[in-house]
Amino acid sequence: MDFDLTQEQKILKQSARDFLKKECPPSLLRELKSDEKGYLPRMWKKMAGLGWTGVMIPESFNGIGGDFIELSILLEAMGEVNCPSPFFSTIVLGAMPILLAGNENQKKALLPGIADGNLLTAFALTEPGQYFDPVHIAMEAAPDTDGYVLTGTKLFVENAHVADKIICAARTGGNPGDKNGLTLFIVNGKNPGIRVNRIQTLAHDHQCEVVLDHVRVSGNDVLGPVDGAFEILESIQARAVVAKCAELVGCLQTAFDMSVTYAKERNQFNRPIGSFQAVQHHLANMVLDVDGARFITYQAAWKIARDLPFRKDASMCKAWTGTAARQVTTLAHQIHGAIGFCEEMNLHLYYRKAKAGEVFFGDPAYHLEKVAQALGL
Amino acid sequence: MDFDLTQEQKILKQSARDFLKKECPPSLLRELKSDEKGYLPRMWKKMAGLGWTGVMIPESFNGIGGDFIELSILLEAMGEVNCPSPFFSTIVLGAMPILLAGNENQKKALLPGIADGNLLTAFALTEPGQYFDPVHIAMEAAPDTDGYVLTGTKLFVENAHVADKIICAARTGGNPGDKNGLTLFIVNGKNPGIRVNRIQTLAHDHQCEVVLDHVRVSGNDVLGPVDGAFEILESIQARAVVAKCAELVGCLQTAFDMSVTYAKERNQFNRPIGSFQAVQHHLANMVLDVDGARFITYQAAWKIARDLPFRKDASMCKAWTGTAARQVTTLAHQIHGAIGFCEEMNLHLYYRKAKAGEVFFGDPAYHLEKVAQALGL
Amino acid sequence: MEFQFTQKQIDFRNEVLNFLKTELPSDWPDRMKYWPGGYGSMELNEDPEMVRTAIAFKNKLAEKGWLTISWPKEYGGKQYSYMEQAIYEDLIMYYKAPGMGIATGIAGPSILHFGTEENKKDWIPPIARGEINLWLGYSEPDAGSDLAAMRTTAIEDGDDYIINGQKIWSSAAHLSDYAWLAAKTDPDAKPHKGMSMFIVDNKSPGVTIRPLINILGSHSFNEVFFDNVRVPKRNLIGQKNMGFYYLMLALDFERLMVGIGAFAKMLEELIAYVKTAQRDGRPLSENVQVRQQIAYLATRLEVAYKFFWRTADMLDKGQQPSVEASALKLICTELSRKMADMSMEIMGPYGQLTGPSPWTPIRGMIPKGYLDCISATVGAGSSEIQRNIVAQRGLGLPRK
Amino acid sequence: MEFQFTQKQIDFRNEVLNFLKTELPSDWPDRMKYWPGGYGSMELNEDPEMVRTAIAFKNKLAEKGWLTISWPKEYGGKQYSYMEQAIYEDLIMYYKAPGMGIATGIAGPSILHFGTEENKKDWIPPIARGEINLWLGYSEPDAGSDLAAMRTTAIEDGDDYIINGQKIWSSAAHLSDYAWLAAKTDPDAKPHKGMSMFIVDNKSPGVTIRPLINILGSHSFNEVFFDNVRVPKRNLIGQKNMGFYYLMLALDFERLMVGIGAFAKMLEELIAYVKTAQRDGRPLSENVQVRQQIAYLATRLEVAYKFFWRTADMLDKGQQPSVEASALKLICTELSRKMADMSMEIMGPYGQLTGPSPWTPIRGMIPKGYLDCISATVGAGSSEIQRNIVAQRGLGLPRK
Repeated sequence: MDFDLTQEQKILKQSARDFLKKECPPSLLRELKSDEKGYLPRMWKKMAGLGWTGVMIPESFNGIGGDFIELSILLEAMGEVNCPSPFFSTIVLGAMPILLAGNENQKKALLPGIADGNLLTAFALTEPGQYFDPVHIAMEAAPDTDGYVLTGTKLFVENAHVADKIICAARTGGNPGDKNGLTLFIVNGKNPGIRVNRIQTLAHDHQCEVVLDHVRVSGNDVLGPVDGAFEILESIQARAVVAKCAELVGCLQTAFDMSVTYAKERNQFNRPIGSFQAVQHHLANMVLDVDGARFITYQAAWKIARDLPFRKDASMCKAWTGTAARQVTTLAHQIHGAIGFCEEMNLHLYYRKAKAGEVFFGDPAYHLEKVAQALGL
Repeated sequence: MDFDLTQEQKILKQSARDFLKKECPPSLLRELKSDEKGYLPRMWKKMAGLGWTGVMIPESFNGIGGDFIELSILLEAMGEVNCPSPFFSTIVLGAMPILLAGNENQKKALLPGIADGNLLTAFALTEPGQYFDPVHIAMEAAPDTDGYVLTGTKLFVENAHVADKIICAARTGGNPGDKNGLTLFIVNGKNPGIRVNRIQTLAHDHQCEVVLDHVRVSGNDVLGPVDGAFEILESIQARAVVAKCAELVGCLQTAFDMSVTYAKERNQFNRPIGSFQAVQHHLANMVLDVDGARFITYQAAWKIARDLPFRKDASMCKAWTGTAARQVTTLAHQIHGAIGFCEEMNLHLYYRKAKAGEVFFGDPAYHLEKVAQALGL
Repeated sequence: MEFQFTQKQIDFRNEVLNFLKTELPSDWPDRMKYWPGGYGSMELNEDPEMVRTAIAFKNKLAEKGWLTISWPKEYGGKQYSYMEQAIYEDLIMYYKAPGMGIATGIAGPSILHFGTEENKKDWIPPIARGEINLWLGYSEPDAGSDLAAMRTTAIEDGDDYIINGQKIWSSAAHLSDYAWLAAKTDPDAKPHKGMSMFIVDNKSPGVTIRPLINILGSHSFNEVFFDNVRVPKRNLIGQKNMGFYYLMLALDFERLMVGIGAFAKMLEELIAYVKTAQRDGRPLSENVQVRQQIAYLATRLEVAYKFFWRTADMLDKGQQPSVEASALKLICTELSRKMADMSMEIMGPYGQLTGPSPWTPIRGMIPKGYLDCISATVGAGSSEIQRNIVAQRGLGLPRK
Repeated sequence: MEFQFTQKQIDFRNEVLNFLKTELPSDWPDRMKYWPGGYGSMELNEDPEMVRTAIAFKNKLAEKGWLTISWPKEYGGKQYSYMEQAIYEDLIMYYKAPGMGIATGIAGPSILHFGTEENKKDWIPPIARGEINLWLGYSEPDAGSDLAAMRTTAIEDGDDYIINGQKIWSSAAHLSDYAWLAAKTDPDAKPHKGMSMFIVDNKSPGVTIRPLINILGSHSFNEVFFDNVRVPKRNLIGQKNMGFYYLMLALDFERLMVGIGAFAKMLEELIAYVKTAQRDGRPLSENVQVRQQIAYLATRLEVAYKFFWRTADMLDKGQQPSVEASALKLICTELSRKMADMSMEIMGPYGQLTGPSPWTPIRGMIPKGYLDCISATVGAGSSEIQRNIVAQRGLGLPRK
């Protein structure tokens, strides 16, 4: 057992922090909230130059290799500054599904572009009225000569407005509620049958409604087995959840650090507010939440990196970290008082991101239910 | 709106407190925990002499009349000192069901005895494996010439070991889960087919297992309509819950008062522990719980007294007060520290009673579900 | 012991109810973005049509005499009991109607209690007619929870006072005409012995109002700077150096301003929503956890109402509701947070949606509330301060 | 970054596991009434057969060298790493086995670090052989959270110290041979500069041990009175007046003593119970809220384990786990409360049953736990004290 990063991992973390400190002030999230793209292409290029976009991709596909811990370290650093970028939607929700389920042709066609930072992807799962469980997917993928025709609406598709490819889950068989009959498709983001509408969200995170109107997809663009995507979706979901928690760990650490600093500096009643027991106890409770989130997240990331069973860990990780995210950012605001309620302060950006992270791919209650199943209940 | 007791009610409360202060130290609960009867017949006689046993019973049946508010005032006073007595099982769970569902003969036969303090009753509802909802009752009441034969086991029957009459719910029709087919019986407590085993409980409250082995009950001892007891049971349950909350209000008030006193008197780090913000905030949170419990309980009692619809109020009252009971007594222990962990201190007796009250006739989750139903969900 | 209104109160309640239903556009409550307990979007509107509606409505309230419902009859008030004020406040907040303000709710009653005859002549008539609005000039950058740390000074100079300093979190200062200002008139005295209250015209030379945009994106707060602002001495309210005392006693007038009706309205909307919305093909209302959460909120609100009526009852009996009023504030603002948290949980991913869309639940109110509730537990005395008050002033626990 | 044991650690773990399975009666854990985190029934037994089993087992542990697992080899110890101690502690607590004590866990290591050569010669061999038991003489009636308020004095008199005073909450003092006693040797000095540590024979004239029956009905604590008790000077441990310093540093030896394995065991029992028990004719495990509660407890326990291993990791690296160790204590004792609360909720009315009966779930452990968990959050530094430590010592927040 060694809870510390290795020397190499420490260097990666520090270099990521140095880069982001220079390139990405936490306020960038706010500045880009109504931006057409929602990210800075110049910064994205630099990230690609540093090899970040290739972190999970083997060298044979232009990537730099790297494992899930390294991915988590990068995500944590981005979480620390609320970095707005297509990293999560492209690497975690694009490269990873392709690595998990793609055939050799698909990998060759897509991974190098992702690794080079030239190809952006999005992941289309949830449909209107649906919450977290993919079994309820209803979107029809009707068979057609040499392919399928997709029709329906997807929600909460981050960065669909800039995506070159959209990985889309649809139903080739069975009915909503069935595990069988789900299939993943790699859809061209610029297909004329696709209408992308950006939706305003609490976290300014460029989520979209994606309406597919008779979109033809070739049989070559089926990702993984026809009718058999459920298991892959679960696997993607579990990995994505751990990756999101890594981002949240960074987010929470910053909100916590800001609170400690503020508690020491702000005076009321002729003493720092951090000398009041109520504030001290808030901060002590936050320590449990933040440290606990870090430990349990990196344990899950480590298990993924080592190819060990990790589903229960992933759900525990999301249940704990999702709850911690809300508690920590709420207490951070309570400690900051009125000043934190100002738009120009950055704290609320963390509060927003924390909430988005809490519901991403399953809220704590959803993942506790998965933990219960894993415990044999 | 007037949240204060009337002059008459204040006098009742004060006289009840005066009596109990003299006759019933809070430690009596502990002293009687292994007592054969579990109460002091001498004190019971005096209570009857004061008219307490007749509080809900009309004057025509030797009672003193009185309404649900007066009942609640007496119960609150008893709760303040953890008074061990057959009051609840006889008045709330005996006289009240008879008043609600009994025919004139039954009232004449039983109420005067209760009012005079000569007749004790118990109420047998729950069966092994069952939680709170009476629809799951399974005990068979098989029809027989001029009556029924009851066979089965009841649990959590308080004071069955001293009861002259046991009001017992059983099934004359339908299956467990059905609302129809339930019937209430007035069973002679000394019937040779009945075996009463006392069970040890957290709150030292003399609950019993009651095993009925082919117990014959005459048709005259059916209480209320055959097959139609469900509605009466719900009505009894809702009233019993409010009565229990009144008792809990007294219990919580004492635990709270003890904590305030202790926080002012106990010194650590050269100052009263009540000067520490953590302790102050515990106590402030307890104020919400205790005052809230009192307000919502007396509102429900008032509605019962005025014959207004009160089911939702009763469930809200139990949900709030049940939760408050646990929180207040837990915080009281936290404030008292190690000293509260000693058997000879009385605080744990309140902690025990609070827990028993929390689960009595439905825990907070059960009653929140009832509130949801009442809200049309 | 009595848990219902008198016939007179029931009649009054019906009168207010009918008035609100008649005089407000039926969709008014839906167009107001006020989250119960929050301070971030309280009664603020940039839509000119809504502003016009609000002014017209307020004029009618003034005609009815309801703007000054608590005031003595001789000053144009109704001299209604606290219980009636509570009934009025409850309904006004349920309908999110314009009609509660610093001028009629705090400044007016304070002047009537503590003001000089001149003060009354100057300010009572225009306030009673709803002609002027005031903003509350208490908080300063270093005096938030700790009002005694106030630094703004008002120094006598001939017939004037000269005011220097800065106020912050000044709700609606930019939409008001005058400041209801606390300033130190004796800078050397202990804070509670050297403070006075003034009414200061926003248009006075030297007053600069700078917007503070809050995290909902609304301009509700301001920073207000006073740079050698001259205020005529007749604008001093009551006695010099008695301001801290007035300010503390004026808290009584605010005790019922907890927005209780808005909680009831929001809960109703939430219940209506879960009755119709679906989750994964099943009615949301079938979900066990959703049912528990709604019932939990309804129960807490029921108890909060009890604290509300209890406070009115005590005030009417001439009792000082110190624990009770802080407990009322505490239970309401914590409910503001709980309601936002649980609503967000119920909405799941849909709770993220802030803009208009077919998938946005309850007009985007829920994520707005999730932001606004931050202000509930820190504004007007944080939850921590309320707990201190309950413990120290209410239970007599020692300060050290 | 590494989340698994080394091969050596795995082998050691298996060795301990096999030992426990072989040397303890298989129903031992079921017969122990210890609730995780609680102090009310820790390793106490009135059943003479169990006492004999416990003594025999402890002797075997001593033979193995595991009683002194952390000690240097020269003193008969194993000199194992903190991680190995943690592995050992985890399993011992999972099996609720006898084997952790004040003598080997606190007094022994303290003497090895701070004791004189004479101290070592006198006490290390019998402690290492498991021959003598010590009780912890820290708390006094007026010195609970605040150890500096200690009043017991030890005054030099010829070759002796004369001890006067009273200790309280003395766990198992009646079952032990000696006190590990803190007393003031310089009553006029500031507390942390005038305190010393002693070993005092229970049989010394003037020592009176009075039982304190706890709310579980067990005699676990005592009050101990010292009335002119003579203690030879060689029983002073280390330097005079250095006791407070020793006492604080000795905390390091206790950091892993949080009973973590007992939580895992209890959770397993709870899971096994809900898998078989019925509620209203349906398996309890189908209940949505029960599922959430069990999963919540399992998740918190997983995180608590991370804090546990993390603390061992830091100690092995020579780092000072101040925040982390207090956080570990805090998360474990709060989990003790949560586990009791949620278990009681799951059991519903059956949680009331304390005595043996066919309807009593899990041997009546749950209501026992509901009582015992009271001691978890107040014993050995209350949750409030732990939060103070995390905030002040860990985060550097000011005391005033």
